[in-house]
Amino acid sequence: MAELTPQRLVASFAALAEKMDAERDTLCRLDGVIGDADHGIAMAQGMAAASGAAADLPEGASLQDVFNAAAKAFLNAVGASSGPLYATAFLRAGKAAGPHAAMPLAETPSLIAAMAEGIAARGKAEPGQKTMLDAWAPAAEAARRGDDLVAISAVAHAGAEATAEMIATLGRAARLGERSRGHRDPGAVSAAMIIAVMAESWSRPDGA
Amino acid sequence: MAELTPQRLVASFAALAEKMDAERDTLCRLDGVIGDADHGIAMAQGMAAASGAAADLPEGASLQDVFNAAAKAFLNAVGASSGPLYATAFLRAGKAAGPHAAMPLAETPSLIAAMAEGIAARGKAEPGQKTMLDAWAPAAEAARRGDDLVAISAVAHAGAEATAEMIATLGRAARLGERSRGHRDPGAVSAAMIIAVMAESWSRPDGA
Amino acid sequence: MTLTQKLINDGNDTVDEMLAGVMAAHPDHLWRPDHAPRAVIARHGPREGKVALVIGGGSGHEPTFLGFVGKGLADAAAIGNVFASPPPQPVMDAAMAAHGGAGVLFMYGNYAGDVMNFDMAAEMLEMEGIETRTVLTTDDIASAPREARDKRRGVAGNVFIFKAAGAAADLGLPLDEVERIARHANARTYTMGVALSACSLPQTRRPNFDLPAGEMEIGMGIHGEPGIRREALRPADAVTDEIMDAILSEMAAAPGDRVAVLVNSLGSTPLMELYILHARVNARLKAAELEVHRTLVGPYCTSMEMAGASITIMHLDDELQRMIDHPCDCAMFRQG
Amino acid sequence: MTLTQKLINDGNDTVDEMLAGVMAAHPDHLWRPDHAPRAVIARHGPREGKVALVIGGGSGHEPTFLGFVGKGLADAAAIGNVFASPPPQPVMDAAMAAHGGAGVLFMYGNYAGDVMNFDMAAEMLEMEGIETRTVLTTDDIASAPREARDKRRGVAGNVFIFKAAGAAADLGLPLDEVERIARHANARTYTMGVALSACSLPQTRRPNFDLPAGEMEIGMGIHGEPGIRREALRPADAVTDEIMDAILSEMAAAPGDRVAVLVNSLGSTPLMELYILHARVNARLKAAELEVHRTLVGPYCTSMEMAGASITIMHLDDELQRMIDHPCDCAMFRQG
Ligand SMILES: Nc1ncnc2c1ncn2[C@@H]1O[C@H](COP(=O)(O)OP(=O)(O)O)[C@@H](O)[C@H]1O
Ligand SMILES: Nc1ncnc2c1ncn2[C@@H]1O[C@H](COP(=O)(O)OP(=O)(O)O)[C@@H](O)[C@H]1O
Ligand SMILES: [Mg+2]
Ligand SMILES: [Mg+2]
Ligand SMILES: [Mg+2]
Ligand SMILES: [Mg+2]
Repeated sequence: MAELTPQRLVASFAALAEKMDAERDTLCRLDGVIGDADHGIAMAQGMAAASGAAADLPEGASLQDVFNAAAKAFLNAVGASSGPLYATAFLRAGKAAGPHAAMPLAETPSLIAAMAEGIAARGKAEPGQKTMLDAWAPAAEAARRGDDLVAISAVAHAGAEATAEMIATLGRAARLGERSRGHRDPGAVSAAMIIAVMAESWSRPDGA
Repeated sequence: MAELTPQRLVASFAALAEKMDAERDTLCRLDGVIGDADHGIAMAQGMAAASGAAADLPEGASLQDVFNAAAKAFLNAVGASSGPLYATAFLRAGKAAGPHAAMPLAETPSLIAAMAEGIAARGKAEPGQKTMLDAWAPAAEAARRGDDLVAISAVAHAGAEATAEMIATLGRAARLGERSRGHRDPGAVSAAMIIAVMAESWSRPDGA
Repeated sequence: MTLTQKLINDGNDTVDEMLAGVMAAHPDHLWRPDHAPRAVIARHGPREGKVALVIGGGSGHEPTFLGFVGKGLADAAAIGNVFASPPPQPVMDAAMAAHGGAGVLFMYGNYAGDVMNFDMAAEMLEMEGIETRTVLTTDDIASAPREARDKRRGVAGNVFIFKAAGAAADLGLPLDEVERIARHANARTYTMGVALSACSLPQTRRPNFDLPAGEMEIGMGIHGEPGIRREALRPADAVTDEIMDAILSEMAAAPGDRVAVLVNSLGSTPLMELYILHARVNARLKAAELEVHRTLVGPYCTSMEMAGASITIMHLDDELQRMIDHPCDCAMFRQG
Repeated sequence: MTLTQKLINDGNDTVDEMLAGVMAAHPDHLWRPDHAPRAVIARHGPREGKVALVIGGGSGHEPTFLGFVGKGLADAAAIGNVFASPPPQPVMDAAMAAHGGAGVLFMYGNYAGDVMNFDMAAEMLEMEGIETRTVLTTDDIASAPREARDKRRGVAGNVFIFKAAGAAADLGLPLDEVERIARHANARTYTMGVALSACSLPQTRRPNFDLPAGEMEIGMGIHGEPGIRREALRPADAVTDEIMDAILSEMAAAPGDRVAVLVNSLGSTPLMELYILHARVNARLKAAELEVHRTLVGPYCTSMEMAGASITIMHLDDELQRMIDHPCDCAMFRQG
């Protein structure tokens, strides 16, 4: 049976770091329209730090160790809004994965749900407020419904796209009111990207 | 015999103010290349003040009174390099014209010579240093030779054009060295314009 | 697209290199714990029995925040990346280095990121037995309606609000009192700004937003967050009048009341323009029969090289006047 | 062509409106004689028997010149139009209001226009029986070779040079001595700058010169006068090194010598970048085994909204150190 191992999770973080680096300027531009133009920088820096810390763990680290190291490194590298949100997300995923050396791939949707819970707990946002939760919450719901990673990722993507129609009531964009409409939330867009990378990384049975 | 009267001199200053206002941006651009981009502003402001002060003089003012009032007003409105130079020029022209109510037009070239002397005395420049003196000095020489106003104006224009080939050794542009070559000196260009306006204004026998 | 002209090295190193320069320039005012390079501590501020005032936030607003660390003002600041809240760690480091057993007051602008990070730090400090309070600044009247004051952003009014709290702490008042005065100061401080050009992050050197020449944005935030309206650039007096109308109407002061004034550059707007604005601000205050007790003009809370300015009015009472008059000695702000 | 974004009213009124704002903001520091709106006098500076230090020049460099009028520094300043020397009249007005029977020292940057106007004023003052001396500042080492020091421009080093002379006058030294110290201070002060973008005059709102994005001009003057070389924009450390190489080579200090440092913004370059430059300046001074006695970082001598910075090093000796340490209290610069 295909499994998520700590090595494989480390590779997932490397893929996340690569993706965020590639999308840095796109995310900054999105944030520039309704926020302060730095979301791409925060995500690229945070994931690079997370990936580095995960890779630096000694032999024998558990899945939870990997998530915890990533959480701490992301938070300390970034701060901002993304820092506490993703740090909490990773800590919750680590708790869900537990101090184990493997987890069946089929169970990995529970990690997505755990991350979403962490983000909701830390940010106290409600769906519909035009934040990253609008990608994470539907993804978590799909996960709890038993959807597979591909379907979860599609739902997250749709959630991010839907933020374009929302009026922000939380975060920097909240002061924009009507003017926030018509633009996707950068945090939701990066969230969909993250979920897509995880889905891709945890779908291949061979773990390559 | 056609004469330069105080009224006519007041009209000359009005024409000078109009010309400098029209050429303000051209002169600023020239000064921008090798100086601080304000020569057009100084000349427009200075001539406007000179013209206003000349026009405000009471009935019965002499030619010298007009020049003196123009000198003081130009200086106080402008400062800069142009202020002392043109103030001294006007004071010298006033001395040359004397406390009289008229001067034969045929003698007005002596006013140009007097102004050039004032500029040379105040600025202590030598011809060839790429300053307004490179228009004023040849004009004064032509005046002393007995050339008419049209010829004097042509010589001033040629002098201003020739500054393009000079390396500045005085004024703001002096620090440029070789890099000042290829650009006309703004003060020389405005000087040629001033001499042209005076020549035109003092050439028409009807004084219109 | 052309990159913004900046005198920097690697765009990712700007904050650390800046801090190195600040520490080299102001060794008599500031120090950093060895293990905490993003916590800046006042050399002569913290002391036993005194409430510690700890401020902080993203970089790029200098002299806010680190310039206001010093005797009589803030005891320490936690320094974030450009336009990014500091993580909890430097906030904790700053608090630990500054606290003198009488509790810690956190003060910073009301931004989601800052709230999350400072709150995490506060929770951890609580576990260490250190009592903390938090007062968010919300002086930007353009960022939410009057009824939703607690949703507003904190901007240049920080200077006066921090100053009042710093004075209270320096006078030895207990945590409850320092917190009360901080809230009181925030409630009576009103700011509104206008942006004339964009800033850009050192990492990208691309304009944070698009503001065509000939236009301005009224109410823009200090991170380039959109304001309330974009329109053709108007003369300084007209812009000042719009801002002063909004402030005076909300402030509702009585003739004879005293105020403190800050005319602040958002970055590249020079002193010449600030004083032109100030001439009008002063005329408007006179016309409203208000007494100007103190005036600051200059770059106090910036957005890197953004062009624009903000006007802050603090509505004084006897207590706030005493706090505003209290001396302070910081690397970038001194009084008395 | 697009016009520069400025918060002004009529472009011809900027200097008078700025002065109105300055006077409104700083009534405890500054006053103007009723008949002389372009002469700014220190409220607590001039006094009987003291040499009067009178500075001045064009506007657009704020806080230079008017910001340095105050007790312990300049007694008065004559204010010109933007980038234009004041005419003789305000220079005379400033001198008459400031002089205390011990003579007047004029100090200003070495520019043809200023020399002509101040000299005219000096001649007229002589006729009134007031003795004057003149010391031109020539600290811009990029503006002429070492052998032609007296042809160089005066730029940001003014701050230190004026400060030294102001201290000498405040200490009650006679005119000869104040003049000597002023010359000595000027001879030991070295500045070089770099411009990254143009400023523009308020009357035209058009860039004073053309500097394409991606390029910089080393040695540019504070009125946008061309410098010594235009080239691709380089990292902050490389730019600093070029400037420090030039200064250190000309200064020829011995290990252990003391210096004062000013890292100055030409306008829109923010504190973040200045401190990044300063980190390198400080490292270079350390490497040369020089002792930094005093450091200033900020906008001290600007060209409106020009982007760029300059570095000034004053090579101290015991006398200059005493003068630089002397307290001063100006509207825009305070020490001690
Ligand atoms: N309370 C919150 N809950 C969930 N997401 C939030 C919250 N506040 C902000 N966000 C998300 O954070 C994103 C911005 O992140 P980032 O740009 O990195 O931080 P900052 O706003 O501090 O600059 C927003 O697009 C939004 O999706
Ligand atoms: N010593 C001098 N003698 C004659 N002309 C001079 C002298 N110094 C400067 N000029 C002239 O002044 C012009 C610049 O005038 P302006 O721009 O009004 O003053 P500023 O140089 O003070 O900005 C130069 O182009 C030059 O022709
Ligand atoms: Mg952001
Ligand atoms: Mg000029
Ligand atoms: Mg941010
Ligand atoms: Mg000039």
